[in-house]
Amino acid sequence: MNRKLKGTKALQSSVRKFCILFSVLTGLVLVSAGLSFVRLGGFEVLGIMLVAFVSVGIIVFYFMELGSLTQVSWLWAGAGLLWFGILFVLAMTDYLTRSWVW
Amino acid sequence: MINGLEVIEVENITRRGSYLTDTGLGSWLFTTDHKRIGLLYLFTIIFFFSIAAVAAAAMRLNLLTPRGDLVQAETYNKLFTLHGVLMVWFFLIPSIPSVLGNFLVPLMIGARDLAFPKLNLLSWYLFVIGGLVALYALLVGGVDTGWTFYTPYSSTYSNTHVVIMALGIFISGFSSILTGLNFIATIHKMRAPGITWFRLRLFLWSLYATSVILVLATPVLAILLCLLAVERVFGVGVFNPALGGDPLLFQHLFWFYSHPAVYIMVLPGMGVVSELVSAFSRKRVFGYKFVAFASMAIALLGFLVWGHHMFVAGQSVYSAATFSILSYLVAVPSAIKVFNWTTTLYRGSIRLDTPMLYAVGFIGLFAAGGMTGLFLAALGIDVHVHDTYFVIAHFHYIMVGGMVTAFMGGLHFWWPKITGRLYPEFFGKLAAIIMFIGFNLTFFPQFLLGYLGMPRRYHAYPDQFQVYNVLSTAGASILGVGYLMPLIYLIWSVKYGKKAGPNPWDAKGFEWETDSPPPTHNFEVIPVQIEDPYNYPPIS
Amino acid sequence: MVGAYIIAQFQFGPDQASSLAGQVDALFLTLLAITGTILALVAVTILYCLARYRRNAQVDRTPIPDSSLPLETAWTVIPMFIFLGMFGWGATLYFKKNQSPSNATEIYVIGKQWMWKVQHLQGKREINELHVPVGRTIRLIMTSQDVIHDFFLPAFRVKQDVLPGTYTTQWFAGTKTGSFPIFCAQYCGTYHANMIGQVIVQTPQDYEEWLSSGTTEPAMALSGANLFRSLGCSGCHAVNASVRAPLLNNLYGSPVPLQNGQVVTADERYIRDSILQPELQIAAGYDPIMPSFKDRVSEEELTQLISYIKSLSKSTDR
Amino acid sequence: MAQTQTAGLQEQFEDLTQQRETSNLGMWIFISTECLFFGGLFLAFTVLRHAYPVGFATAARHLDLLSGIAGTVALLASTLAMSIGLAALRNSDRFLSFLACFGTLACGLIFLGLEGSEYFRAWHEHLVPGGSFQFIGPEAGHVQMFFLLYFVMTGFHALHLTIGLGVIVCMMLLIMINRLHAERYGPLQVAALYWHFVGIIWTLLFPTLYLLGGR
Repeated sequence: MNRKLKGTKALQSSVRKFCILFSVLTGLVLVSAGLSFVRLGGFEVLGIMLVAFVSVGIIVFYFMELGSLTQVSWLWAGAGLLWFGILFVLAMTDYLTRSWVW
Repeated sequence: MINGLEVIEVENITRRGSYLTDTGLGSWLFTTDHKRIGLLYLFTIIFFFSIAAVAAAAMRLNLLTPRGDLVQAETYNKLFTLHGVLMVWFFLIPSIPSVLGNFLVPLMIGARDLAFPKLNLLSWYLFVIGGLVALYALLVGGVDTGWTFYTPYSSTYSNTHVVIMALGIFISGFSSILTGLNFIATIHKMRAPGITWFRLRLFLWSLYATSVILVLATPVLAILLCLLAVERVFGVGVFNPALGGDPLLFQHLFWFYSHPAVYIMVLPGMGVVSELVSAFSRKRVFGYKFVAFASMAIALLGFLVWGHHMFVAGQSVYSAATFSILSYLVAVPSAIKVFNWTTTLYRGSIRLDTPMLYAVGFIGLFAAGGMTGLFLAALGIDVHVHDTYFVIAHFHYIMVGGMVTAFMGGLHFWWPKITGRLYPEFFGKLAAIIMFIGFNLTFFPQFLLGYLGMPRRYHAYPDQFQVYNVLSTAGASILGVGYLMPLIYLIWSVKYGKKAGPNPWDAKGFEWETDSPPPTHNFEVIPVQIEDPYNYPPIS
Repeated sequence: MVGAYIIAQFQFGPDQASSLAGQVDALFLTLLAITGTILALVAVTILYCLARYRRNAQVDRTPIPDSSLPLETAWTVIPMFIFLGMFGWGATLYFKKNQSPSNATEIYVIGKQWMWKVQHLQGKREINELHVPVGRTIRLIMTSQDVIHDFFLPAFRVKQDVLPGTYTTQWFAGTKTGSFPIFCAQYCGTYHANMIGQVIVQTPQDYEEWLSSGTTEPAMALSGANLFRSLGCSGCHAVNASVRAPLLNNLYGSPVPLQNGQVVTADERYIRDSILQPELQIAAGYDPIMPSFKDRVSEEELTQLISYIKSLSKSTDR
Repeated sequence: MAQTQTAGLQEQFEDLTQQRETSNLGMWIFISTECLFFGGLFLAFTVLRHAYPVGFATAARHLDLLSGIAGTVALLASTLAMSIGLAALRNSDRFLSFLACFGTLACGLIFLGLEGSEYFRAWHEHLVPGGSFQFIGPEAGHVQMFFLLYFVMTGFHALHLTIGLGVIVCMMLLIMINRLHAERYGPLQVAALYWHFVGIIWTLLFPTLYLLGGR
């Protein structure tokens, strides 16, 4: 009985945590939508993507529980990101330097 | 005395039964036993290899004469596409990982099966379905784009069945991904007690590295093929300049997959060779950690070099220089491996059995292939030899001279474990030597052809190139004999070969401690690794 | 006799017919020497070990260490430096290949399934042949009408993919007269193998003679000027035109400020894009009113227009 | 075979913890695969957006921002419900877990509904690439390219979501017949990982498609 009560308490606190995070994420969506209405000479694009990455970070760390996971899962979560970066950076290197003249 | 032991052993096997005991068709088609799935893969890839080899033979015969008298240009183009697609996706990529890997990974780490046995069966089915779809594309008329599917030719101009072929590759891609995923999870989570990362067999290191590539590169190919199909079917797309698209985007995405894919096609071979060199010299592989880390380094660096396929494609000069220097970096770990294998032989106790012959052949041919890779990574030279027979010769040295040789070596090494029977040693050695000679005669002249300037994918060619083409075709016929021989004597050995016993090579490793063929759940008791996996007793 | 004939069949390298060819071959032979030596060393070591340390031989087998950091470092670092050298040398040649000298004679090349169409500035056209004078630097401005091709000149050690929808360029300077093959090196469809031709390198006199022989067409710039009028371009891009559009005098090679703040150099690619997709790069201070001429001009006509616009620029060396 | 069999333990594993950790890792590996799958699409989008910024911005303004925001919030809510479902199951509250899974399902369906109405509107306005595409303006070709990528990207996302919905229905059934409980929550954990990943993709897709060009 006692164990069950403890379980309920733990559950209540996680539900509360998730609800708070949900409101934060919803707020971030509105912030990025708001950013799309301003003109900051390209920096709004940066801001929008930054907000998106923060949201992704929150989902990964708290909802997907990466914070409490084994090292191996970290490794593979990181691998996905790293390789995504490789694809992006090396391919864009080509596009961004194609018109350079030496 | 020894005979008596053998009899007891045999009786034990008969009593306990092996994974091969149950012979019903259903028991094979619905098996989740990794060893049976490995064999299913073996049969399947031999089937695809045969078709692709026939295509290669037809091409080589056609190139005997400068005008290409055997087949028409259209047919020739379909032949090399078929050869490329089947060899790459339906033979080389699944060869060592899916056949030997499936069979050996749980045995080597002392597990009863892979982490996800049902997924493993599913990936075989996906592979077969993908292969059948690709063959369907062949039956309804074939595809003539080359295995590289460059746009806008493939997306707009070709009149052949590109979408069906792409679908076949797409489906089999998921088979690759699931296999890779399975191996990674297994190696991480299912190691027997005592197997630390530095007591892991080098074959497993190389398979882990391979799986990294399978998992992280293949999805890009999948999405690329989807976009290609959309462009082709709906006439709107992102690759054809006439539609506002960018053909170089296709090449970037394609080679992001396909360059690492060539490491899928050679890393497992390196793993097999590490095992063979160690077992037949009765020594630990020299520089174990360096060989292991070299595998991982290749898996990572292999992703950073794809642009060296595009030096003359119109990409930025700076990008080309970056990719060139990174390409040289990826050559370093390969060189490390070659030097370490060579040093392993020093002061060993070497037996030149069939698998070892293949291993030695691998080191030589792979080194030659790797060295010519250095020419291709040099920007100034690549401009001249790009898209010529030099490239063809280079990657066949790696793919055929390397991977196929290693596959044959591995197959011969573990054949007694797989079937419980020994093959005739004399024919084994003979076939290995014939293959080595045939291979070099086929592909060495192609280096010269390439430097002379003969472009690849030519159905006919100017007269001056004929002499090397004749040599190459002659070599191919010898190579063909080399491939047919094992097919015959290995099948023969299943019924008539000598009983092998658990450890015919007197080699180290968990797989040699269980019966040949192994029982369904591999081990009666999960073994414990108490020492280095290659701890051969010192030789007096 | 027969022996000599057979040996004559074997060629160990293509003709060296350009200023770049010797340099590429030098690098190739150097790499061959280095890699050949390494390969031979590995092979000899392996064979020596196989022979000496065979299973039943009575030899010294005192165990050596399992690993040796100095050794591993040596064969990691030394190849790395050799490789860096190879990279540097190769990259130098590549940069040279991709930077055409400024005094080059320009020739336009259009690839299509399955032929090469060439037009000289003087107006002369040819198919699957390319006449050039010996010693002069030639800059090829190339595009494709359909799929990707590749203009490959083995005797000159250069090749470059020819892409639809844009221009790629390459240059060479022939060092001896004669005819040398052109191959298409990028698979382009059924008759890919038939897309071959000849570069005919002539003495300057022969070349001039050839240029003026046969049917003569107006110079490319002149054809372009006619097109410029007949397409109505001159209605806007003229000094006293009713519509305000950029003047094209001295445009080629000069920096163009764009509406979005970027500055681009007006090269062939820019002019091409401005004709076909004028909305993409609007010159600063002008309205985006120019219609697209996509589907209204062929690739040949485009090259003529570009040639005309370039002729309006004094900086172009004609 | 004399070993005591734990319910739901597969023969290749030693215990349920190993089994759960392994399938968890398997899902993470799968997610990294998916990263690269969508990564290819994001790269294609970035390259083409870089080439045609004006056309892409014009096209993006034809998407309904409010509907996009509503969909995003619905998907975030489903993520929330999924996490509550998992936490509830771990703490032996099967009823709440079932309810939360149902909530996930409902929010997922709402998202699909909103996306469907976006698709319908695009079709109505002749913005679906192909024969029926109509757009007046100099950037028509690039607008079409944007919508092609829009449909491919959101289409693949919707496909993943639909598969996820199927998985959640299975999970609900398993919870109902007591095959999932506080000792054996591994499958739901894996399903939750997948679901969150689908949410992540949308978290990136929404700004990329709807917001980047400015409104």
